[in-house]
Amino acid sequence: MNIIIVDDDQLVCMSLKTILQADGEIQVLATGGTGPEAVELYERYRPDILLMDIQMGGGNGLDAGEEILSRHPDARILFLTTFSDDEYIVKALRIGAKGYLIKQDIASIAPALEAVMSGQSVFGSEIVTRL
Amino acid sequence: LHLEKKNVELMEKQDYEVRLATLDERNRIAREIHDNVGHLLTRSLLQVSALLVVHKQEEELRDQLEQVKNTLSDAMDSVRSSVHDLHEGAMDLRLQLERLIKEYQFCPVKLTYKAGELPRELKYCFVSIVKEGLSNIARHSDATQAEVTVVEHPALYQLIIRDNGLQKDGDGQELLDGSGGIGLQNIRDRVEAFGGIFRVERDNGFRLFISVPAQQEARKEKL
Amino acid sequence: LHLEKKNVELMEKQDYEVRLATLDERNRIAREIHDNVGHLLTRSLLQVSALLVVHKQEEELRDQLEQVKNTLSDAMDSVRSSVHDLHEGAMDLRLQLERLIKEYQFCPVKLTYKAGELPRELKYCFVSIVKEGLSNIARHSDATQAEVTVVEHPALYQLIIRDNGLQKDGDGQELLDGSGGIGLQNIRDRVEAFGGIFRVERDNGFRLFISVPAQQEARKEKL
Ligand SMILES: Nc1ncnc2c1ncn2[C@@H]1O[C@H](COP(=O)(O)OP(=O)(O)OP(=O)(O)O)[C@@H](O)[C@H]1O
Ligand SMILES: Nc1ncnc2c1ncn2[C@@H]1O[C@H](COP(=O)(O)OP(=O)(O)OP(=O)(O)O)[C@@H](O)[C@H]1O
Ligand SMILES: [K+]
Ligand SMILES: [Mg+2]
Ligand SMILES: [Mg+2]
Ligand SMILES: [Mg+2]
Repeated sequence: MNIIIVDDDQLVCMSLKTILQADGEIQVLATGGTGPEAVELYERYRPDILLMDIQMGGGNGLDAGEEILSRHPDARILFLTTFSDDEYIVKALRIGAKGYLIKQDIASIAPALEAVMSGQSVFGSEIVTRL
Repeated sequence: LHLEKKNVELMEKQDYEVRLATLDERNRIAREIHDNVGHLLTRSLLQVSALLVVHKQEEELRDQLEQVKNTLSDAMDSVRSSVHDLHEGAMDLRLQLERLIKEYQFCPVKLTYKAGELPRELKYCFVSIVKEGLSNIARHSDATQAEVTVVEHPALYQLIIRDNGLQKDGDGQELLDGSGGIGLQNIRDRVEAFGGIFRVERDNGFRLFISVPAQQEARKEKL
Repeated sequence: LHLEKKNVELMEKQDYEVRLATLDERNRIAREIHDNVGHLLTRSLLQVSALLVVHKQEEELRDQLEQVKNTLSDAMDSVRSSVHDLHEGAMDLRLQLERLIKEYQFCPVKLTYKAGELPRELKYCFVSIVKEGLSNIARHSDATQAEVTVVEHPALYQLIIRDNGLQKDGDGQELLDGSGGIGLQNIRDRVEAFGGIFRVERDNGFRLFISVPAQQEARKEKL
């Protein structure tokens, strides 16, 4: 599965990349640090899934997510957040994202990506079948 | 006499301002810790996890990294729970109601608050209900005076919102057939989710009676 | 006269109490965070430092551990600065004014803020004055627009509050004979305590001009 990671913290991007590529199932095509970069990288690589930080300096991830979804309604976007009480989570779901992940719950990231590939949604550590 | 009254007012205001300042400060710090420390802890957790992946064959190093990771997870839990506590304490029902009333400009509202600390969920519920109640008064009545009462009884909490106005619009039918809107229906739903009772009365003004059993409410808290 | 003096005292006390409450709350949280999160952060820092010593020959691992350590140091700094640093800056005047204006519902208020950091005492003084000014506009005028301006000049600070309304009550006499209330008198007393000047103008709306010499104010700070 091919993914792109966008987070304004470079160290978070690199760490996630190392962790996710470990088992050989997942290929990280590129990483970026801003919303506009996310849009650009999505157009260039058309990944299976875009993993994107919600809160980024210089424009949050929601605007980028909305733009991508307006051009590619079936884009699979999963948001990353530090805490489950992030006030933007509800908005993230409303714009048509496949869900969100708590960055700290590292073990749940790979299964979540699998679930999203098979058409399900992910709310934190919960995997939900979309109606 | 005027000045004497002024003094009393000033003192009440002082009380209010002091509590407000305390809560603001608490919220400010909570937000800062939450955002900044939370972010850095998350980053370090990911860094250590990445190291774990790379060095998964080196048993000793791996064990030590696991330990660091556990410490960081605990720190993260600690951030979450202290921030949570801060938020929890930050919701002072009486203060929130005082603020709503102070900012309400349609008519004077008298607040009677005779309750200790309410469960968190219920506090948020009561605040929403009061908001809707006051907004209804401004929109639908010509009241010159309103009253909000919160009372704690041994086995239940009560919230009453009343005004002394006449209905400006409609003929009351909209209350029976639900054509009025969803404000009151929302109140009913919320109250019933707490196993409580909601009643509307019209007679020299509009009255909303809400009572929520303390027991039921505790059950809800566990969810 | 006695009561009037008492009012001024009360107001000064209020400012003081508010600051005290803020500091108390900050200290309480500081202690809590320090004891909980700080402890865990310190432990993880020690764990990583120990790993660094053991693996000092392995360049790549060492670099990565250094990075983790830097993140943890930053987190520790962040905890510390959230709770300490702010002794002076705690009160952000512009922010406070923005909030007052946001919560003000009577009419739109334009804020012009062209000043750096004001001395602490003066910030509290300006906030109180703006509160009274806005409350007067809501009570005594039919203004549709108001403006609050804070400007720092080389030797003085200026605060101007103006509106575009007509006076709803009274005929202006109450301003001359002081029968109106004590709001404006309180402003005058506060401003004069800073060696400043307070002037009221009425002409297409009501205007309050306050200027406080930077010098004088500094003298006051030392008390
Ligand atoms: N304080 C009040 N005085 C007089 N009539 C009221 C009062 N509160 C509500 N009503 C009547 O009850 C009706 C239902 O109120 P409800 O809050 O459910 O709907 P609404 O306010 O009309 O619309 P919304 O969905 O925006 O709340 C109102 O339309 C109004 O006719
Ligand atoms: N923005 C304004 N527009 C028109 N008139 C005003 C305005 N502000 C004050 N006044 C007039 O000046 C008088 C004095 O104001 P002051 O704040 O001292 O007293 P007050 O508001 O009447 O009572 P309080 O003691 O509660 O402040 C008011 O009574 C009012 O007549
Ligand atoms: K705040
Ligand atoms: Mg971010
Ligand atoms: Mg309504
Ligand atoms: Mg006044």
